[in-house]
Parts: sequence; C-alpha cells; structure tokens
Amino acid sequence: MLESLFLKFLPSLDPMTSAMVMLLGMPLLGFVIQIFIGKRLFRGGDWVSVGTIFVSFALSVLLFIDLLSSGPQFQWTTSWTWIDLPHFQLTMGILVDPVTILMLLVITTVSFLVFLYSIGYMHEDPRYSRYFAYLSFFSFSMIGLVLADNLFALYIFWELVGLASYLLISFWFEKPEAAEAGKKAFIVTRIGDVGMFIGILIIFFETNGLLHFDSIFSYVAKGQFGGEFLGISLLTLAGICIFLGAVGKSAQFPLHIWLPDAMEGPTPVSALIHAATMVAAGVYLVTRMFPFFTPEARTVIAYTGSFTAIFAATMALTHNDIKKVLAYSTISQLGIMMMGLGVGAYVAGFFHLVTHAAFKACLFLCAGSVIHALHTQDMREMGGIRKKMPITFTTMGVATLALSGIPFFSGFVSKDLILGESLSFAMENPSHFLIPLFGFLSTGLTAFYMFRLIFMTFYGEPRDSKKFDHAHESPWVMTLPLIILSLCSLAIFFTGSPLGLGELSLWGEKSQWVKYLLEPPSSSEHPTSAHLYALILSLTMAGCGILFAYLIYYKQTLSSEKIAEKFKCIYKTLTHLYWIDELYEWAVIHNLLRLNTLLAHFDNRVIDQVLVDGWAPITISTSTNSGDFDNRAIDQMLVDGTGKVVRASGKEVRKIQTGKIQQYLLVGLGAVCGILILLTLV
Amino acid sequence: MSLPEFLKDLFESWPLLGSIPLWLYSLACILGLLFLFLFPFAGIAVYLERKIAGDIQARIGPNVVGPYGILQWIADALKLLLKEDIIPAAADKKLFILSPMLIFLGGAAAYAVIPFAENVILANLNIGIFYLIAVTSMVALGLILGGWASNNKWSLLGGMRAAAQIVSFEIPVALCILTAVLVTGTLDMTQIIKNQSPYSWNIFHNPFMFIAACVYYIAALAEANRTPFDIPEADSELVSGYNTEYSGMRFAIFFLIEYAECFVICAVATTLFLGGWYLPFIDISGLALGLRIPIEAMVFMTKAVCLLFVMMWIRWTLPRYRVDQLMKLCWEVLVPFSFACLLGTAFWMALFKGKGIPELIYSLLGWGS
Amino acid sequence: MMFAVDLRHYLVLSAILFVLGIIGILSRKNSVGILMGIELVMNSAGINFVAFSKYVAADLSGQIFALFIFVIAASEVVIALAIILRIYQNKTTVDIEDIKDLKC
Amino acid sequence: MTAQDVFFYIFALITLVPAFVCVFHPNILYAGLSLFGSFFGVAGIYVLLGADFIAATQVLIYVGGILVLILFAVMLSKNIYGAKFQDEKKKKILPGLLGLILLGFLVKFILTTPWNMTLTDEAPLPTVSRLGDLLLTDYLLPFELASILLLAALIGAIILARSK
Repeated sequence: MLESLFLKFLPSLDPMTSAMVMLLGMPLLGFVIQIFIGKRLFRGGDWVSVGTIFVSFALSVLLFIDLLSSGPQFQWTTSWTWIDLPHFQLTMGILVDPVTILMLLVITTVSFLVFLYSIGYMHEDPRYSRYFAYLSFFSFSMIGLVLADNLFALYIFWELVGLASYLLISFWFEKPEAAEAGKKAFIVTRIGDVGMFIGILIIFFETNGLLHFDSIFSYVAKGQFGGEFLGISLLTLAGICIFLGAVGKSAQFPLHIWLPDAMEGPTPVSALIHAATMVAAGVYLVTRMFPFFTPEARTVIAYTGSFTAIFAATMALTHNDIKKVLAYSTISQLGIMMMGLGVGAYVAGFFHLVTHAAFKACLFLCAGSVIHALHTQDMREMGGIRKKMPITFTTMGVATLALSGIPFFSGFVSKDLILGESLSFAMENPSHFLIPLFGFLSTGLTAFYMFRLIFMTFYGEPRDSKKFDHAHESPWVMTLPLIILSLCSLAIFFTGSPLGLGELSLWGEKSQWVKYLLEPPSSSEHPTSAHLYALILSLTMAGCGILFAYLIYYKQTLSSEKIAEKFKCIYKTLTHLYWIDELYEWAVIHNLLRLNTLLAHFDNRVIDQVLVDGWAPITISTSTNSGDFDNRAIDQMLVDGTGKVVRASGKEVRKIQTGKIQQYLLVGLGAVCGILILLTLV
Repeated sequence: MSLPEFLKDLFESWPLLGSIPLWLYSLACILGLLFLFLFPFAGIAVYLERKIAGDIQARIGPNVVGPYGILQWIADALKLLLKEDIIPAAADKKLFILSPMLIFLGGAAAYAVIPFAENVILANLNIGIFYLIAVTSMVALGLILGGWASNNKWSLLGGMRAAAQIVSFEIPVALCILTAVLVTGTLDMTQIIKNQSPYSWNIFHNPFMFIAACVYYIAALAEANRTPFDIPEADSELVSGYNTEYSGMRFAIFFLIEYAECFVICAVATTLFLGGWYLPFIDISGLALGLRIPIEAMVFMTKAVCLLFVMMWIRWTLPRYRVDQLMKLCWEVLVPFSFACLLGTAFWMALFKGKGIPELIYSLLGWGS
Repeated sequence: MMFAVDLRHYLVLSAILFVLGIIGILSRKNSVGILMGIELVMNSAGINFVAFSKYVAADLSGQIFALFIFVIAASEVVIALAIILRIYQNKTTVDIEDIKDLKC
Repeated sequence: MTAQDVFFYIFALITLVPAFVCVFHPNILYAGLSLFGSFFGVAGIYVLLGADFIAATQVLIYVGGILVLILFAVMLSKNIYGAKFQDEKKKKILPGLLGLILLGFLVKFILTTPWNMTLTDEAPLPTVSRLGDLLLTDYLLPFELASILLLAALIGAIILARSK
C-alpha cells in the first residue's frame, strides 16, 4: 500500500527509501521551519509541527498495515557508504523490521497526540513556536534512533535525543530548578552514554569494524567474539557497557536520579519524552541488541531492572507532587521491562513498552490537564475535582487501572506476561528468587500509590477552594488525546479479547498483534507454566494495594500520619529518596572537589615553584651569553653587512623599474623576438 | 523544415518556380517578412496602441483617416517618410547614421527564428532561442551609440540608461528562458513547441514554470523599454531619450523596432510557455498540412497579440519606475526569483522524471499520454 | 591550392589577430584601449581552440575551452573596468603612463 | 574555391580590418566600436568551424556584454562633452616592428609544422547537448571553478565600483 502510493507520486525514486526519508524528514522539516520562521507564522506555526508529525504518523500507520499483511518475517534494509577509508567503511543505513515499525507506531502516535495536546496546554507560552520546534526536533531524533541500522548511527541519534530532552526539560529556563534539572538530566545520562560508547568501541575493535546489528549478531553466533578482560569475557563486558547506556537513558538504578527532576519541564514533554518514548529507548536498545547479551549480562539486566522496580515504587509512596509520583512510577515500570528482558521475556518486555507508552502518556497528559486546571502540582491542594473534570477523571481512571494491572486493561496483559516469565525463570534457577519477588512487590506498591494519587486528586473534599473554583474541563485539543490514549489502554486493543486473557480473540492470530509480529530470538524459549500462579499472585498484590489505598486515603480508617509516625525511620528514608542525591553529593562531588584542591596545591608548589621557576636562572645566564654573541657577530657583521650590500645594489637596479607597464611588456616581447631570432640563427 | 526549404519543396514540380535556387527563396522570404509582415504589423500596432490608450483614458483616439481612423498608420508612415532628415551639426555623423542601422539589424534578425506555424519559420536553427537572445542584445549597442552620436545630454543619458537596463534585465530573461529550455530539453524553437501539446502547455508544467513565465514577461517588458520601465525615454525627464535628435525615416526605425521587439517578446512567451501554435485541448495534428498551417499561424498570432494587448494595457495603466527602483527590482526581485524557478524546475524534473502536472493528472486519471 | 581553406588559414588569421592585439596592448595610452587589445588576443586564442577542435582533436574539448575563454574574458573585463573607473575617480585620468604608483 | 572558402575570406576581412582600426585609430570610441565588427567576424569564423553554439555565445557575451561595458567605460572615464578622444600620437613603430617579427615567426611555424589533421566529415551540428554533457562530466571541475571565478568577479566589481 505504502509502496504503491509512493511509486505513483515519486516514480523516479525507490518507494521504500523515499517513504522512510519522508517519515524521518517531516519532523526535521517542521523543526527547521519552526526554528527559523515559526514566530512569524499564523498561530506561531503550531500547524506546521502538527501537520508534519501527522504525515509521519500516517506513514507509520500505513507501514504498520503493510506489516500486518506481510507477517513477522518482514524486513527491509538499505544502506549507503558514509566514510570510506582504506581499511574500513562506515555506512549509514535504515533497518525496518517489526520492532522498528512497532516503535515507529508508538513514537508517532504519542508524538502526534502530544503535539495536539500541547496546542491547548502551551497556548499562553511566550516561546510557543520554539517549543514546537524542539518537539519536532525530538520526534525527528527519536524516529532516526529506531530507524538506524547500526550502532554508530543509533549512538548519534541517541545523543540527539538527549539534546532534545535537555532543551525541553530546561524549556522554562527562567526557573533555576528547570535549568538545573536540564543540566542534571544531560550529565547523568552522559555517564551512561560513556559506558555505551565504551561498549561500542569494544565491539568495534573486537569485530574489526562491524557495527551493523545483523553482522554483529552473526559474528557473535559464530562464536568468534572471544577475548577476556580481568577474567570476564569481553562479550559480557560489552553487553554490560551497552546496557549502561540503557541504564542512563531509561533511568535505572543507580542513574535514576535525573528523571524525577526532569518533571520541571512542561507536562506534555514529560508525557512524550520522559514516559512514552525516550526513556523507552533504553528498553528498545536492549531489545534490539537482545541476541548480543550473554546469560551473565542478562542476569545483570534482570537484577538491575527488578531492583529498580521495587526501589522506585517505594519512593513513589510518599511523594505529594503528582508528576513526581508518575515519574517514579515510570522508573519502576521501566525496571519491570528491563527485568522482563533480563529473564528472557523478549516479547513480554517489548509488549510492556508498547502498552506502557499508551497508558503512561495518558496518565501524564491527564496530570497535565489537572495541573492546567488547578495551577498546582501538589496533590495536597487538590481533591474533589471528579465532577468538574469528568473526561480527565475517566481517562485517568482507565490508565490507572491499566498501570495497576487489573484485568480488562492493557497493563494486565503485558505485565502479567513478564511476571509469569520471571516466576518461571526463578523456578528454574531458584537462587534468583529475588527477581520475581521484587517484581510482585512492586506490583502491589504500584497499585497502592496509583490509587493514592487518584483518591487524593479526584475524591474527597476540595482542599483549596480558591483553586477548586477555577477548575474546569480542558479544551477538546487536550481531551481528545486523552480519550484516544485511554482507549488504547484497554486490553481489547492489544489482544482482541476483552479480558485480555487466554487464546480467545475476535480476529484470529493477528488480533494479538504485538505477539504475532514479534519473533522471540531462539535463545529465549521458556516454558510458561508459571502463568497461572503469577496471575493469582499479582492480582492479590494489586488488590491489597488498592485496598490499603482505599482504607487510608478514601475511608481514612487508617491514618496516614499515624503510619508515618510508626515507621518514622522508613518514612524519612523514603521522603529523602534513600538519600541517593545526598550520597552522590557527598561521595562524588565533595570528594572530587577535595581531590581538585589537592592537585591544585601540588601544581602550585611542586611544578610551578620548583620545576618551572627553577629553570629561570639557568635560562637567564645562557641567554645573556648567547645574546652577546648574537649582537656582535651575527647582527653587526652578517646581517648589517648583507643589508648594506643589498641597499647599494638596489639603488642601481631601481632605475630599471619605471612603473610603465607597457615598457615592461615591450621588453618582454623584444626578448621573445630575440630568442626566436637566436634560435633560427643557431 | 524552414520556410524557404518548405516553399522550394512545394514548388519543386512547377515549371518556372521549380528552377529557382534556394537562396532566392530565402531572399524572397526575408523581404516578404519585412514588407508584408513587419512594417504593416508595426503600423497596425501603433494604431492599436493609440486606440487602446484612448479607450483607457476615456477618449476616442484616431478617428479621422478612414473609418474609425483605420488608415491613420498609413498616413503616419507617409508623413515620417516624407519628412526632412535632419542631422544635428554637432553630432557625430557617421555614428548617427550607423545607430538606427544597428538597431534595425538587431531587431529584425530576431524574426529569423520565430515559428509562426509548422514549417513557417525563416531559419530553423538548432540553437534558435539562444540565437534570439544573442541578437536582441545587439540592440543595446545601437541605443548607446545613438545616444552618444546625438551629442546631447538627454540623448546620452537615455542611451546609457537603456544600455544598463537591457544588460541587467537580460539576466532574468535568459534565466527564465533557460527554465523553459530545461523543461523542453531543446533550443530549437520548433522543437520547443512540438515538445508541448494541446493538453500540456509549459506554463502549467509545474508551479515554478508559472512564476518563470511571469518573471519573463516583466523582465522582457523592461528589456524592451516599455512602460512601466521606460526610463530611458522618460519624456518628463529626458525629452525623449536616445531618439530625441532623430527625425524622419531614422526616427521611424526606432519606432518600428520598438514594436517589432514587443512582438518578438510576445512570440517568445507564446512559444516557450503558452504552447505555441497549439489550441487548448483541441488536437488538429490530423488535418492536412495546407489546412493546418493557416490555423496554426492564426492561433500563434492570436496568443501573441493577446500578450501584446496586455503590454499596452500595462503601459497605459501603470506609472513609471525610478532608476534605482528599477535596478533594485532587477537584482533583488527578478534575478533571485528566476534562480529559484530554475532550481525548482530542476528538482521537479529530477523528482517526477520530467512529467508535468497535466501529465501526472492524466496518468492518475488513467487517460494515457 | 593555396586558397582552399584548412587549419593553417585559421591559424594565420588568429596569429594576425593576436599580433594586432599585442600591438594594441603595447601602444595604446588609454587603459581601456589596452583592454581592447586584450580582447583581441583572447579572441585569437578562441579561434585557435575551435580550429584545433575541428581539425586536430576532432572532439568538442576545444569548444569547451572557448567557452571558458568567454568566462575569463567576461570576468577580466568586468574587474578591469571597475578598476579603471576607480582610478579615474581618484586620479581623473586613465592614461597608462600616469598610473605608475607602484614605482617606489 | 568552394562557397565555404569564400565565406572564410569574407569573415577574415570582417575580423581583421576592424581589428586594425581598433589598434590604430586615434579615437578611442571608434576603436571600441570597430571591435563590434571584429567580434562579429570571429563569430562568423566559429560558424564556419561548426561551432554554432560558441558563435551565438560570442555574439551574446562580446557584443551584448563586453562591448557595451567597454563603451560605458570609455564614456564614463572621459570628459564626455565636447572633448575629442584623441589618443596622443605615440611612437607605434617599435611595437609594430616587434609585432611584425613575431608574426613572421608565427606564420613560419604554422606553415612548417606538419599538422596531424584528422578531419572527420561528420555533421557538425547538434553541439549543444554534447557540450552540456562534457561540461557536466569531464569538465565539471573547470566548470565549477569558472562559476566561482564569475562570482568572485561579480562581487569584486561591485565592491570596486561602489561609491563610498
């Protein structure tokens, strides 16, 4: 469908290439137009950005329809040489396979809806068109990231995405917190990226310059990837290094600290970048490189993921900032995905990425809608706005149920798959029992803090009547994305069966499209016998979480203050986020400064005063002597003597130069004639 | 096939005419074009101009000589022929005489490659349009000489202005012509028309061609020193510019060539952009040659005369530009636009394999070519 | 058959044109006149190129070089005339004999 | 003598006589004007050599451009009202003599060199497309350099001629 369309309109170009270039280029076009002339356009040019991203969105949908009809074996790739050196060639290319197309679909859908939403959310902002320029730039980079067919291209777009994230987090740079948060996000992710770059370099040197995904995998599959470093095989080390990049970008422990601060950016940005797409890039990277990871590396991934899941979930319990709660929830869910990939649940991990993108974007946009109405982010100042904002309430409720893993909703389907696989993984390797344990606990905590959020925001009495009176439902450009995203959070959208369970489905195999399209790499076959236990366990955990939230924040039969008082130590730890920031401050920054002072002292005392200054007397005496020689012998005899000779001869020769160009030419012509005559005579 | 060759072919079997050599046919064609087309056409154009000016200014215009003043142009021509030929005493006599000749040469030489109909073209050069650009640039030389030779400051200023203007505006003109050549892929005037068709004129080939056509028309107006770009002969500043001192027959030549050049511009625009002798949507290529040639010639002339009418309309509607405004218009508006058109058309040709908008629409509708 | 035209006739023609141009360059006092001489020399070079392109090389590279000569001639004349105009504005003369400021 | 030979001599005359006038006429304006004939004659020579495109370019650039510019310069750089453009009678003997010697040698070389003439009698005409192909393939670099040269000349001329 896509190909025939392009063949008709652009007959001279390869249809798939032009489609991909257009898909990638439209947001870039939007960015260029917006950044240069956006301000002068009608309505600040928002229609340019929305229009361009809509084209990309439409192309992705067409591509997806093509993919559904051609099946999971679909793969299209093209590449061209970028740098051509004698011993190696760097190519740039496009790889389109089911993973790419699913990512494209997620990115362009959420982007389009967020762009639409932003029209309403940002309409009073003085830098309206620049905001859209940045958003377009982000979409361009993200699409480029998933289209890249080699690690190097992916790395370039990986950094561009980071840049876009930085620009958008510190979009309101007048606020010092926003500027700080942007810097923090940029620097912390950079730590992970350095790891990733080291990983790429290891691969590059080990494989003699292979950077293409397919060629790396076949190289690894042939067992040629040898080498050890300090007793660890280089393959594992490279895998962990690559994973470090994902840790940074997907905010896994211990580099998770930037994501909550990133909530200083505009809320649609949080929805797009810090919930649905960019932070999922880490998960995408692990998915893309999946065959590359050794079992050891996978175990590291699984532990990191599961620990992050429970760790972030606990931190979300005590926060009162609506966006930060969602941010911690995002970290926790990303941890779940990583855990799934780590235990080998390739399909489930990626599936959760897709479902999570929909419902988490929805949650953020709902939160944005609430913030837009109440002009506060503090949940303690909200409450009781259920009736005033029915659409926001309903959609947010749907997304919350999806996040909590309740049947009939999408989160249930994907999360349950992951938990089941992790359980069966632990049953095979009982020593790794902590992984599923963390996973199930975080499920319960997730349900608890999400319902806490719902109850505090929408139920009860309004705590701030002034803000409450101003509250109103948002305009249609904001509610329409909410409705669409909440529809996408229903299980039926992903499975074809309303409950989201079992093999029952309305449209056959293809209705479970994510599962249908993804082919797990052969190395990750797992018996899924543990699903039923996992189902019961996770539902119990979620039920408990919801029950506690109901008792504490709705019925208020249990007082939250009393609980906090009772577990004061834990409560304090949680509100201080485990003192991680303080730890970094002390361990890294403080000690670094001390070391710097020490080095400066060394520099000053030893190098400057002893080494450098010590040279001076020696130099002075030498130069005095050589200066004498210079003056007497060279200057007065050689140099001045030459000058005198030249001046004397110049005085005579000068007379030839008359300044009359014709005379010169005449002499030249005469010389030519003279030479000719001489030649004929000889 | 050019007109002399065509005629020779036609009369090959005739007893007397068949033995005439080709060069005699050529001579006859040249003379015929001059006396039967160029001179009367210029006269009629003057009459038309005066009538249209009258209409626009709510006057009647010439109405005494003949019915509706139709014979006015003959009277004018006779008057100019019979007037005393004055050469100012201080003028440089040789150059004063040479200048109208040069102008006439440049103006009339362009007619060699104007394709009135299939086979009705004096010389079927394969660099036709390029030849046309080259010879029309000679007019500038004649004007500057005329201005100089008159030994009169208004004449000199007018001549210099004319030369500067023509040299400058030649650039956008040539670039727009190049744009059209890019689309048709040939410099041959007949081929340029034949590469179009009743269904796809060049002007609709792509959006840039449309802009190029407009830019060409404006720049060509300036190249012919027509209002609103007639600053070389701006009568309120320079009396009458380079032809102030001329009278009688020599003045008539200046006058004649001005109208001849206007027609050349319109004919070139017709050829390059408006499909030449093709009727819109009516394909007459099936008709016999004898029937087709008159129809084609009529279609071509109609299109050209319509453009000529627009020229006169503009002349009597718009005020005159200032010199600095004129140069600004050329270098800051027309030249960038024509470059943009050239580039845009080049991209279009690469992107759509040379297909124009009409062809794309027809192929989408499945009508074939 | 001395009058049957071949390559040599063209070359002699261009040689005459060349020498005329040289004489012009050497003898004109007016710097615009010198420029005219240069144009003649350039034209003679063009004739040579095109003639060789027809008679010796039998391809079009000579004509290409003639085109490049046009380009060079155009840029040369533009720059030279601009310089001459500037000199005229500064010294109110274009006489080559008076333009000898480079002499120390 | 064929018709082509006759045309050659005609064009040679059209070229050389004005060139002679251009060099030796005392009035600089007349000298410039006579260039017109010379350029035209060279264009005719080009036509005889089968280079129709070059001929048209010659007319376009030399007559329409360079000559007009030269006349402009002549008029702008002299007191144009009344003054005669008398080029001071100057010794032209030495340059003329040297030129004649040079010409003699040139003619001698031309006539004595055994030219390796490979005249092909192919139809000379459609040169335009072949020239275009050559310019954009084999001669692409010179072509680009020429365009840079023209741009530089354009900017240089504007800066030089701009009134301060």
